[in-house]
Amino acid sequence: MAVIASPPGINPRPPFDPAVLLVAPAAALMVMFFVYPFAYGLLLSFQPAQGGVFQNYIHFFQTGDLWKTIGNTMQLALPATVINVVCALAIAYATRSKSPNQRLLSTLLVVPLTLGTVLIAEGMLTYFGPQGWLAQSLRWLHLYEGSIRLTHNYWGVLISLVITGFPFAYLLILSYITGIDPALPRAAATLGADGWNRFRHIYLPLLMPGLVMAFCLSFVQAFSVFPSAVLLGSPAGTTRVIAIAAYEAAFEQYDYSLASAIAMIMGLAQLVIVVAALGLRSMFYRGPVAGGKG
Amino acid sequence: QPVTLNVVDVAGNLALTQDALEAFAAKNPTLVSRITFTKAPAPELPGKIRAMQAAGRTDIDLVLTGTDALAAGIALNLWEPLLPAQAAKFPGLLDNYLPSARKMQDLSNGQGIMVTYMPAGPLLEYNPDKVKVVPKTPAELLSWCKANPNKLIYARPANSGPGRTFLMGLPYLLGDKNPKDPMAGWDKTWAYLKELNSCIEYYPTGTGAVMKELGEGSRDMTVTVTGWDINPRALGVVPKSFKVAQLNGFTWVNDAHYMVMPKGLSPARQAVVLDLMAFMLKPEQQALTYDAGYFYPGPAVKNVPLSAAPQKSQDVIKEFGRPEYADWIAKQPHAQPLEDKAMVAAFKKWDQEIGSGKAK
Amino acid sequence: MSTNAWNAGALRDRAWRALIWGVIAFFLVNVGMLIVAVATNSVATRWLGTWLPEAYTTGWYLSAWKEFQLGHVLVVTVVVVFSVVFFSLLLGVPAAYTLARKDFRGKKLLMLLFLLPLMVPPITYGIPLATVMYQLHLAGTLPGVIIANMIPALPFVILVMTPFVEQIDTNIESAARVFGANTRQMFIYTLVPLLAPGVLAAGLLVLVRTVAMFELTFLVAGPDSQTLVVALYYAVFAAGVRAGQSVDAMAMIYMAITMLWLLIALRFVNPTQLVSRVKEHPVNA
Amino acid sequence: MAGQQNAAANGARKNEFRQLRLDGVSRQFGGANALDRLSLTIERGEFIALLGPSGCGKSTALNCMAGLLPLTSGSIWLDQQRIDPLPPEKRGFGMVFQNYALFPHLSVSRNVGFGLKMRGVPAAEIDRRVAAALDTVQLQAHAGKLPGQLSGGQQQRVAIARAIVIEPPLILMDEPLSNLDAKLRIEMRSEIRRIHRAQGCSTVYVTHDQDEALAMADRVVVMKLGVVQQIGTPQDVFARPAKLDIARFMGYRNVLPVNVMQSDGAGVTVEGAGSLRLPGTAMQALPLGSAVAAIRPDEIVIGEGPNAFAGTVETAEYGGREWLLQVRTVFDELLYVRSAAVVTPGDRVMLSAPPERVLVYAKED
Amino acid sequence: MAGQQNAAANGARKNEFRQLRLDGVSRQFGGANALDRLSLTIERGEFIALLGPSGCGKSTALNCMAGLLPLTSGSIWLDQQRIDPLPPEKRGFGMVFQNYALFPHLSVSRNVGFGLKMRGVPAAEIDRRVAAALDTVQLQAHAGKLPGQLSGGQQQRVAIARAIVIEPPLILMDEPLSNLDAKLRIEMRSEIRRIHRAQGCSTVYVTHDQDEALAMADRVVVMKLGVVQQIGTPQDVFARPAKLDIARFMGYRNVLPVNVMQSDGAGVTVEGAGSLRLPGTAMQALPLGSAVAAIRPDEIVIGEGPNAFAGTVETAEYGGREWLLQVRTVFDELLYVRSAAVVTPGDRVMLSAPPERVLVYAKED
Ligand SMILES: Nc1ncnc2c1ncn2[C@@H]1O[C@H](COP(=O)(O)OP(=O)(O)OP(=O)(O)O)[C@@H](O)[C@H]1O
Ligand SMILES: Nc1ncnc2c1ncn2[C@@H]1O[C@H](COP(=O)(O)OP(=O)(O)OP(=O)(O)O)[C@@H](O)[C@H]1O
Ligand SMILES: [Mg+2]
Ligand SMILES: [Mg+2]
Repeated sequence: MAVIASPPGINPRPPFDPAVLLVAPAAALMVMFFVYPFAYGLLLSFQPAQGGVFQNYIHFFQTGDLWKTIGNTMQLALPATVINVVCALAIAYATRSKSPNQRLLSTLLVVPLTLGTVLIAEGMLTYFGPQGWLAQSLRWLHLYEGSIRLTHNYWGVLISLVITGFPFAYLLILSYITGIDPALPRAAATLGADGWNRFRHIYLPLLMPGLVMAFCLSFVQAFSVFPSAVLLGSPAGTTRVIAIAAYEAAFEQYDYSLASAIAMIMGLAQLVIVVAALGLRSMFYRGPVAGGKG
Repeated sequence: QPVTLNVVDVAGNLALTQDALEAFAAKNPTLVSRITFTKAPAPELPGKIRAMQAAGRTDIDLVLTGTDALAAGIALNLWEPLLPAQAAKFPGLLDNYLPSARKMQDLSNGQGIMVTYMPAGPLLEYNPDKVKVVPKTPAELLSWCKANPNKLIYARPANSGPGRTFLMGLPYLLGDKNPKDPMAGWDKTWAYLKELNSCIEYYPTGTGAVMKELGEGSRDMTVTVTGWDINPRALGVVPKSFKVAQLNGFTWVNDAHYMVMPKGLSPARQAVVLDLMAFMLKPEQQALTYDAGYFYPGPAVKNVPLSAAPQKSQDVIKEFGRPEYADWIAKQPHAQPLEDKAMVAAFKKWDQEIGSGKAK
Repeated sequence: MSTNAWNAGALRDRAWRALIWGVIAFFLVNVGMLIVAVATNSVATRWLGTWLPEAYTTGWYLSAWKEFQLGHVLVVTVVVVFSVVFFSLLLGVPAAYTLARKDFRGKKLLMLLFLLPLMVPPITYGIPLATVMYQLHLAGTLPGVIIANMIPALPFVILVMTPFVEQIDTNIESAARVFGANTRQMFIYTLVPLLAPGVLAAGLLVLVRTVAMFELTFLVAGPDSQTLVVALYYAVFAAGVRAGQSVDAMAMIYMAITMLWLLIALRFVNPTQLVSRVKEHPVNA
Repeated sequence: MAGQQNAAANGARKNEFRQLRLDGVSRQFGGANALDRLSLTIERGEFIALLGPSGCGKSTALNCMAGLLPLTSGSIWLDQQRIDPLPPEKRGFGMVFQNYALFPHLSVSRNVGFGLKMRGVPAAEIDRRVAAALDTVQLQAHAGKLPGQLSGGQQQRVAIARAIVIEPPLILMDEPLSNLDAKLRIEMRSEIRRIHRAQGCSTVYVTHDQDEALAMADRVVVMKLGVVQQIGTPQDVFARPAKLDIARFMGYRNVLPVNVMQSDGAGVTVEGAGSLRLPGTAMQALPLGSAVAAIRPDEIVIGEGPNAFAGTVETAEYGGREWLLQVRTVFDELLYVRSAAVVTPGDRVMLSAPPERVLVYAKED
Repeated sequence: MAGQQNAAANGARKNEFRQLRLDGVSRQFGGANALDRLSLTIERGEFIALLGPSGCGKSTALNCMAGLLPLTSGSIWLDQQRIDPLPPEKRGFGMVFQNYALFPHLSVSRNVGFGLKMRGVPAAEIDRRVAAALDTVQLQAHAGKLPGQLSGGQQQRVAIARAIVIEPPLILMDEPLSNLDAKLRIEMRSEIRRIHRAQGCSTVYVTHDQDEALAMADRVVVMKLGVVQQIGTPQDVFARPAKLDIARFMGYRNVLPVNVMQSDGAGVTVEGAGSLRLPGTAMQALPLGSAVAAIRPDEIVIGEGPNAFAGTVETAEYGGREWLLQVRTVFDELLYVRSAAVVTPGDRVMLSAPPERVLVYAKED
């Protein structure tokens, strides 16, 4: 360790904090294996099979069944994300406290995470099918005789997004919630805050950074929905999501250039929402959630 | 020095040919030390091969594919030309194919060798308890459908073999201008499909879902192909008692699987692969492709009777097969499926004009 | 009067609670039935619109096992998934720490670098990535598959972990440092235990996503490095006839392997954070 | 809306309570009794101090009163109403937490205004009252900061302001002045007393500072290991600790083994270290024989006098107003003594103690 | 491994340091100076107390020394080595945090053993030393608990044990006894002094308790608003505060406006409230005319004597050893006075103060 001799008053402290290096390995991996392929894809999107540099993009926005996919995807992804995050928040909040069954319950609620889109699709087709258990039970109970249409349409995809997305959001939000020092809601209670106000004024603001992150990740996941949109939706109609368009361009027409362009548009559409959400996040308190000593 | 061959199947063909491929390895230990089998969905494969070839390292030796990936590979220039360059390896190839199958070989543009063949459809499959009067023409089908709304079902053509066979077979049945040109020549077909649309509740995205609904009794009729008729009944998805019918004067829209070789292999490996391909066309190997009726009949070459197939295969086909098929295959004309570009265009048009109409 | 008001409050509370538990029960029952339906179908010989199948068989599992050489595939899957989870946590948690705690030039750009892989679909970069991997002789090998899967997994870990790191009291880090812990030790002895629930959550989610990651795995995998999802997708999307039961059997195997990990992980770490577990007063002694 | 009116109504009713009664309140943690059958009646307007060694259950007692800890057994009554099943927010008590428990995401003024907001007080009035409370704790200049940007003492004052601003009928304070400097502490003490008197509320005040307890409280509750040892006026507790333990805790640092020679009601004469005879006051019924005498360092007088005995100064520590001495005498233990005059180690001094300040207790086992 | 040896080696080297020098150390928070050009040299073995009102920058100073806060300007030197760019873990100091900063996930004993573990001390020795440290702070019984299960005072003692167990060359303590009861506090004080002496380390000790500073420190640093006001021995700072401010902070509660009538070196005679004349001691160069006199309540003597003046007791508060009186005299302000005898409001008393304890300062603006 060299003795640093410099006149007092001037700080030799390097403007560079070595802890920043902790991000280096991750960044290096991304630069090595993501940046080049991504740049390649980006360039490719500007090299259409025919036409000018922006031809792919022009094509996208001029073709009805392409640009409409953005709307279709948003119509699926936003409600699904909101449902997931809101339900996960409510349920995680209700199940946050220590109780004998809390662990069992949280495990049960997380389990659907492991199902996989295929199993969910198969399960929904079987269970919600015209002769599935649900229909049979309803008929047996004389509750409803008609046909249940929960698959091969918008609702099928939405349900499957909820089944996969809810546990995801739940697991995240539950862990975020339990990071909050329980002394704070207790303090709020002594100040007269009832359950709702404690949630509204203590938990919610402190959770906001985590919630926004959970929202972003849920949204990104829902936005790129593909297999269930095909298996459970009507990929020619309302659930023709943008990933299907990209898929068809890449793997049916083998127009990788157009596919890249669609994928770029897809990324951009998500970026708009995600950046907006992250911007919102920076408006909230982010920091330690402890309230004093001890 | 024996090599390890990497075989990729994107068509479900290994069910028919894996035994034969392994037999080759067993018979030629000096050429092949081991064969690895990989199964993959068709659409993604060309991308993978492209990535390999861009890096100059192809490590897939043989691809078993249907017409879709075959055409994609041709368009992307992925396959090694086989004919006429390697014609010497395949003496009398074309003459040896079944007459009805022969034209399917042309689809490969000399870059693939057809290995199995199915005349496919379109056929109607129905529940004999519910359908007493079986439609004989497209018009009767339409009126039956209208009389029994939501009882006819077929899958989105882009995701379903029977669906697309039906789509491609209709222009022949309806006498459209140009059955090979879905955009300009299919006026009657599109009009018919639109009409039919009114009595169909929705289009599942996969034949599996169709067969399930048919099997459990939610629907009474669907369109099918030979393999999808026999095999699901053998598997127990559809009751054995269900029947098939033909529409009068229909034209078979055929289907086939091909063996192709990606570019970029060393000459030594190429030689082995070519030997393997030739081996696969021998009658003993072809007889294995009867299997469980999954690609009925299966063999692409002449003189491979069912009796040459393994006993198990014979038993299944005896129980679930349709004696009438032989007759239909012999009597009805055969046609090739649409070319790849036209097919994609047809799917698109179907999606836009038929499928999206069902959006709720 | 006030008692009435109080009762009204209690009533509202109870109604809300009932609603929540109702939703939970509804969700669990339906998802449970859905799983049971698939499980039943996967062992059914024939199940045609009745309450229960005609007869049962394990044949679908056996044939799927044989057809896809699942023994080997499962080993590969486990190795790949474990490695991806491990390495993305190893690299991701420190990175998240830095992004949450430090301010430095280029941080915004870095954030974008970590956001993009989550948002652009692998279609864009999958093929060029595979090309690079083939050139580096990484494709077709396990390390190649692992690295490819880390492209979306690592940013995911970073984003999930950032709020967790922010929640932790900086004083605790300070204390660790004052008492002689260097950065590595501070991580091992204080941050990681305190972040355990976050690490667990991130790990589980990455696990699930990696098990499901089809495109990148497929593009860079060789014949010996395919994972389960490739087999599953083949079963679902490949041309040709396949019995629903067979697909269901595959889906069940897929679920079983993910769930096994989930249960193991939850067995050892509770998703609730320690702070709250200790400070939450035991309801009754 | 309904909730707010409700709270206000409740608050109004509770403001009129006459007494808070704890009845055998106990709390265990994993089998160990942190609080053992605490029974205590707090009259309206009373200022109660809880005093006791670290870990004796003071905070536990406060938490039980506030409704933050469920009781293991016992009950709490507000006049005729049993309140121990009520959640904290229904009790309407104010509390200063030992560890502050400030809301990290709210500015100082919003932390302080939180309770008022929950009570549905109009914004303008909140502002006014928050400003006044911040004034009281001398934090006007820091109103906009977040708790994380405050010094320890500033945080503690925010916690105080937050509790007093809601003018609760009962205010619970857990060592609210521990992190403040002497000057501020004295100022805050009188502020708290003033507010207590002005609002006519009851206060339960935990402190480890005897001066504070003595100066502020109407009654002092002395606890040890979760059990109440003595309840009395400050003078009582301070001058006449009921047990040797309490005496020790109250600063009777000199505890000497003696023999009771003669007992005459409260007045006893004891003999220590062989021959020394001291008159003292018996705090318990005492048989003749072994006992202990407890004397505070500051009650030992330096200088000649009746009953004086000699000693040698061993150490002398500067203590601001006076010197703290350790003096070797005939007793085995060194005696702690305070001296206003400068004394240096080695000096010989004569010591004596007034009989009423020599407290004699039965010997401990 | 390398890191540990390195740390050990460093530790060994630093153990031999002769002095720690702060040179114009400043720290700003968003423009406001929390610490302003602090220059201070701490000799090996010295016990320094930092004293000052809440929010004056004491904790900031400690954090700067520990390396937890980067300096805005200035430098810190350990003998010849400049250490302010060194990260905290390289400095090897011990610290008791004002807010404890215990590791919530580690049991008490593992909290205490943390520093030793980081230094690569063998497990058996860790156990031994941890047990000894827990003994010192009287927490043996709680060794297995998590910090969240401890009372406030217990947590604070864990923080103390954690800092002393590593036997650092410099130990920084931020109000380490604030949450302890009087008895324990006095015991801990002497433990800390003992350890300080036994290990020969230097200690910087922040406290708000003047008694503590006076009893423990070799030198006291008095701060205000981030600026050092006075550095001196406890006696100096206590008996002769350099400024009126410091005097106020030091408990000179009676600050009276006076006129300097006559000045004779340090001895001055002042006149207050019209006619009253008092001899006093000038703490600064004083012109004749307006000034202020500061007197501690306990240095006002009750009883007749030279310079005595009369007053009426307004309030009397019990303060344990004595009564705290507020007495109305000729001055406008009430005088704070202590009385050992029982006095009741309304009594007339005569007051006087020794001239050397009447400190006269220039008038504040
Ligand atoms: N959650 C808990 N689990 C186990 N023991 C606990 C828990 N909380 C408190 N205790 C124990 O209960 C006893 C009383 O704690 P309490 O906080 O009431 O003490 P206190 O009188 O406030 O002490 P202090 O003056 O140090 O704050 C302590 O010995 C403590 O260790
Ligand atoms: N992060 C911060 N941002 C802004 N101001 C701060 C921050 N930290 C401390 N301060 C301010 O700096 C000043 C000095 O704080 P410091 O903690 O050093 O005080 P202290 O002397 O330790 O006081 P106490 O005795 O109350 O603990 C305070 O006025 C405080 O409000
Ligand atoms: Mg306490
Ligand atoms: Mg401080």
